[in-house]
Amino acid sequence: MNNLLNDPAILRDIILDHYSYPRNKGLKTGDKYKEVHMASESCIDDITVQSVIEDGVIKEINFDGIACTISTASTSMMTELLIDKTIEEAKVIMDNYFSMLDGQAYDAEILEEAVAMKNVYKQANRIKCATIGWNAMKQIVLESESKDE
Amino acid sequence: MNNLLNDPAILRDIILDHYSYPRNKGLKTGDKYKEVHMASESCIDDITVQSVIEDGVIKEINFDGIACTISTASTSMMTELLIDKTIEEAKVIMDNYFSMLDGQAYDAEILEEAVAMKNVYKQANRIKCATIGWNAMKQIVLESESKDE
Amino acid sequence: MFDVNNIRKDFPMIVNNPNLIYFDNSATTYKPYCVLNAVKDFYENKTANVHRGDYDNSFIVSSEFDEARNVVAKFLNCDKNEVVFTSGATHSLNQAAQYGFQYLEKGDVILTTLSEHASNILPWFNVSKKTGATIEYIKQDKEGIIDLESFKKQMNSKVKVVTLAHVSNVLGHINPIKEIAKIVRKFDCILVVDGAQSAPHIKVDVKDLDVDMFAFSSHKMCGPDGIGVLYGKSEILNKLEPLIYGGGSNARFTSDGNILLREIPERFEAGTPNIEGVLGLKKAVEYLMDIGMDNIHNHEVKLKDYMISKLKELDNVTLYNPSADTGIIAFNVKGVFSQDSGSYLNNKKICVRSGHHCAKMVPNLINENDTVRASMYLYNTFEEIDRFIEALSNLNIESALDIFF
Amino acid sequence: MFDVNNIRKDFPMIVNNPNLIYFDNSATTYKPYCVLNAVKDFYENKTANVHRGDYDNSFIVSSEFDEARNVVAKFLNCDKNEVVFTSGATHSLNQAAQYGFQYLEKGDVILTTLSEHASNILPWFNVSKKTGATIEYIKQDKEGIIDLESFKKQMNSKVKVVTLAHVSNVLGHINPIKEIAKIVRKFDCILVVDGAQSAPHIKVDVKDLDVDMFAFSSHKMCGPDGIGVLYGKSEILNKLEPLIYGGGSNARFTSDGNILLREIPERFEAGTPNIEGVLGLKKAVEYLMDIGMDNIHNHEVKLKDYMISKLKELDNVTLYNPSADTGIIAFNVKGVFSQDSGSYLNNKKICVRSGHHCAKMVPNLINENDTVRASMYLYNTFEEIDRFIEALSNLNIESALDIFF
Ligand SMILES: Cc1ncc(COP(=O)(O)O)c(C=O)c1O
Ligand SMILES: Cc1ncc(COP(=O)(O)O)c(C=O)c1O
Repeated sequence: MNNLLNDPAILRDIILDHYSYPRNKGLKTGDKYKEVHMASESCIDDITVQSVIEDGVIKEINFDGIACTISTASTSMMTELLIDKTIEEAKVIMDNYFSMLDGQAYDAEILEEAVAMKNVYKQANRIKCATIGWNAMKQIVLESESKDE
Repeated sequence: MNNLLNDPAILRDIILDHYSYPRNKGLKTGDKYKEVHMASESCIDDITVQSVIEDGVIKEINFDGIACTISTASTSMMTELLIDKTIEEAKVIMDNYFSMLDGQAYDAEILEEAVAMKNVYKQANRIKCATIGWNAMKQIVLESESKDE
Repeated sequence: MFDVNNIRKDFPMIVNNPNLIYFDNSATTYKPYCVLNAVKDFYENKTANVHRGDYDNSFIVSSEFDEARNVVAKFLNCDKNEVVFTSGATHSLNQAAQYGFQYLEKGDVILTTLSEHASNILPWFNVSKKTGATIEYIKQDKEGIIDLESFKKQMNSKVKVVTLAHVSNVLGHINPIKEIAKIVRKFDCILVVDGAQSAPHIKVDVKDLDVDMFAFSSHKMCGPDGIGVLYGKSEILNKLEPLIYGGGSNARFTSDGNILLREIPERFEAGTPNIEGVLGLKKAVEYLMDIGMDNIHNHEVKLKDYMISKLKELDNVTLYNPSADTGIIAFNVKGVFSQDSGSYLNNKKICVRSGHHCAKMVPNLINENDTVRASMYLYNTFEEIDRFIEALSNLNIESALDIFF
Repeated sequence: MFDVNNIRKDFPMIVNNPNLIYFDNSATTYKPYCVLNAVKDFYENKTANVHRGDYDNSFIVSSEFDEARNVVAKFLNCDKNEVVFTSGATHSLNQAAQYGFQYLEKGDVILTTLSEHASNILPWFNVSKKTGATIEYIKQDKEGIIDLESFKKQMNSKVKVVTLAHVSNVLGHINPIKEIAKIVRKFDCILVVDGAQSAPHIKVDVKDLDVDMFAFSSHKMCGPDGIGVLYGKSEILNKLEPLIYGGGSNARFTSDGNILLREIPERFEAGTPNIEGVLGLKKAVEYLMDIGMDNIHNHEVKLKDYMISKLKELDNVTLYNPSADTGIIAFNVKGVFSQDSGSYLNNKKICVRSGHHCAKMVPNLINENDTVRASMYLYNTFEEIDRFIEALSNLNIESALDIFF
């Protein structure tokens, strides 16, 4: 594992960077987009994620909404990590991410910058924030699969 | 005070007698009757009392309904005691009766047989039974007065 | 092993009043220490509101609240999102009747029984009044037992709602809900069951029974007051309108009057819930499940059989439901008004209920306006029944007056 | 003499967690020992149902239940029969809105505010949807303050209901209810007041205010969960239909669908009430009245003035209601999302709430989607405010992330 990703100062900077300059923010219009809206009462976050999946590959992910640092940053990281991955690859990454947020073992390598979220599981009330965007994307992936069958 | 009315066995007989052979039971029809229906959730009793009051004198009282020993007997006693009394006399009797049921001082003489109810105040949950018919009559008397004004 | 002496040690009311015989368990039940402790813990260590996790106590309480829903779902064998917390069976049943306001119209029929509790009949009277649907009654014998054959004949395409108690609170029979459901399923009709007297006493599996909605109260099953449950199949809940609107039940609303409701079951739970009630109910359900619903029912059946056999030996007693399936016994002492019997027993430190027990149409069945009801629960004993029978054997119109002298 | 140190000793949550700062009192409040003891006493010494006196405990509990109504009537300065026990403010407000279903029609207007809590706006949205009456909003400035002159202009004969919070749970102003009532009285219109945030904190005299209905919750005023009150003028209650039907609210019913309801207030209290809740609320009200509502309000105003003056000194804080009348303060830390502020404060053992606080139209006023809310009560101290300010002064987007490292 990249040693830099063990340094709290760097991890904090990564979160701040994604929060201040979220990647793939802003929704687009078009029939090709599959969209999931996540709003939970137990946090204020209200996030919409949209994606284009073609031939088993995630071509595009965008998101928008009102959210805290952790939701915004984690969703932004998710978009960067999963774009251009195959569904199979994406599912492995998602599994590892959810394991990390669950306080379980995970492969730090493949989560790349998203390991910045590794301590969130200790703040039980914020786990939802760190997973809201990921859950939206998971739903889109699962729906795309069930349609393919 | 009549000594007989201090003897528990006699008082018990009086109650049983009024319960088994209630006086003035059965309602009559006619415009001249003023009627009050008493039904309370806190006992099962459901009693209707009707009366004719003319020139300040209680000419007639009847009652009917489904009720326990205490309600039936006390109402029956009430009818016997108050018929042919003036409103002023009736009010004095009623005041004394309610005092007795309240555990307060009362004039046993004028309550006659109704002193059989003297211990009911010790069974707090049965005070309602011993006063339901009396309260109905009190209401009729009060209404007759307010109309006279 | 079911050991009533151990069970009695779990209840502060019994520990503090070992000689008081409590036979009014259909009205409400005693609560064990574990339930009191759950409530106490909420007051002393984690008072907070739910649905938000802004700080630790709020998060902890929200998680336990959630967990309570899981526990109730397990108790009923249903999905977590099919468990709606309400303020009690009455509230649950009114929420269920909301279905009638939405989907019933003139010409439709609501089929119910004459032995229903007010809480499961008045909401439907109201539906009838406002929609024009009519109420009809399932045939019952004079003990309140339902005749399935004639029920089958009463069913037709006009019947849109069948609603009845799982166990009547006066007559104590277990109605054949599963068989009724099978008949109902042949029609476009829903089955609503008032479980106020069953959930505390017998194993209830809503999937196996195949009911559409099922209601009960915590306070009748060792839990706190002011909390109850409405189970609803998710298909039904998804098309049911909330009875109460407010905070916590909506995801969004805008000044032009648009409301986006939350998913089921939260959309039915507007306002701050009875959190201590939910945490207490969770403990109560765990307590009952630990002992085992079948063990509880077995114990009650033994008590009931014993009580009935003893009552039958008394010449001065009229028994209205000798074939009762549960620990609910309705009787009168000949010549003694029910309330006088109640007072007499009270003076012998025996708590029973007299009257119509909120089931004011039962007189149509048993031909008696009011009764004395003795209703038992897991902590009652054979010795208590002996004392009760002894007291009754001496009760007559004269001794009923003893308390006044 | 009001002595906050003595008061703190009355609350188990404070005794057990003296360093935990609880500033979420608008959501729910701590409960004093005396309330817990009332509940405990019910569990341990007199568990029984109410409304019947068949045996001693039932009679005792019924009498105390009755007495609780007297205590609440004294608290509000109204008649005993004008006090309806409900499961909470949300239930009370839905019961109040029943008036709308009965008496409003297309063309009528319901006048309310943009700062209402969901529980006082969604029931009226529902009335509007079903009756065709329209909702209009009373003019407020950006702090939520009502302009009486423009309110006067908005009133006309079409307005049939004016409904608003006595104190907003986000913006903390005391609305001029008495003045509003005077204006409303000139029309054939009722005034419904959501007292969830006023009854716990200031003296409320419903006669003096001249409101038609007034709602509040026990849990926000040191009492148990799952219990609340709807005050209604007897003339109004007498023509209001119950929201919930069932046992205890009717005197008679017959199989042909006839119901004879009990008198007010019992007709609104179908089902077994939250008895332990009522007994606990009684104690809570007595506790607050003993201390004195004016003393409580004075203490909170001093705390609020102090907190506002300190917040104004912080460059990194935006304050939304500097002119608040009560201990409810809405703010944000610049550049920090409200929920991040909440978590940061939680890690400093300070409980606040972030979000829209169930008042989802407030953004229309303050132009901010969500806020941090600190809300105080009689047991909060100046030292707690100092610790709160100290924590806030170090809060920024970077330190907000400390909790994750
Ligand atoms: C102003 C206001 N109204 C109504 C309510 C609803 O109260 P409850 O949730 O206790 O029913 C609240 C509290 O959440 C409130 O702050
Ligand atoms: C059969 C039945 N249904 C409904 C109810 C109403 O329950 P609750 O009063 O707890 O709302 C009761 C109890 O009174 C009951 O016995």
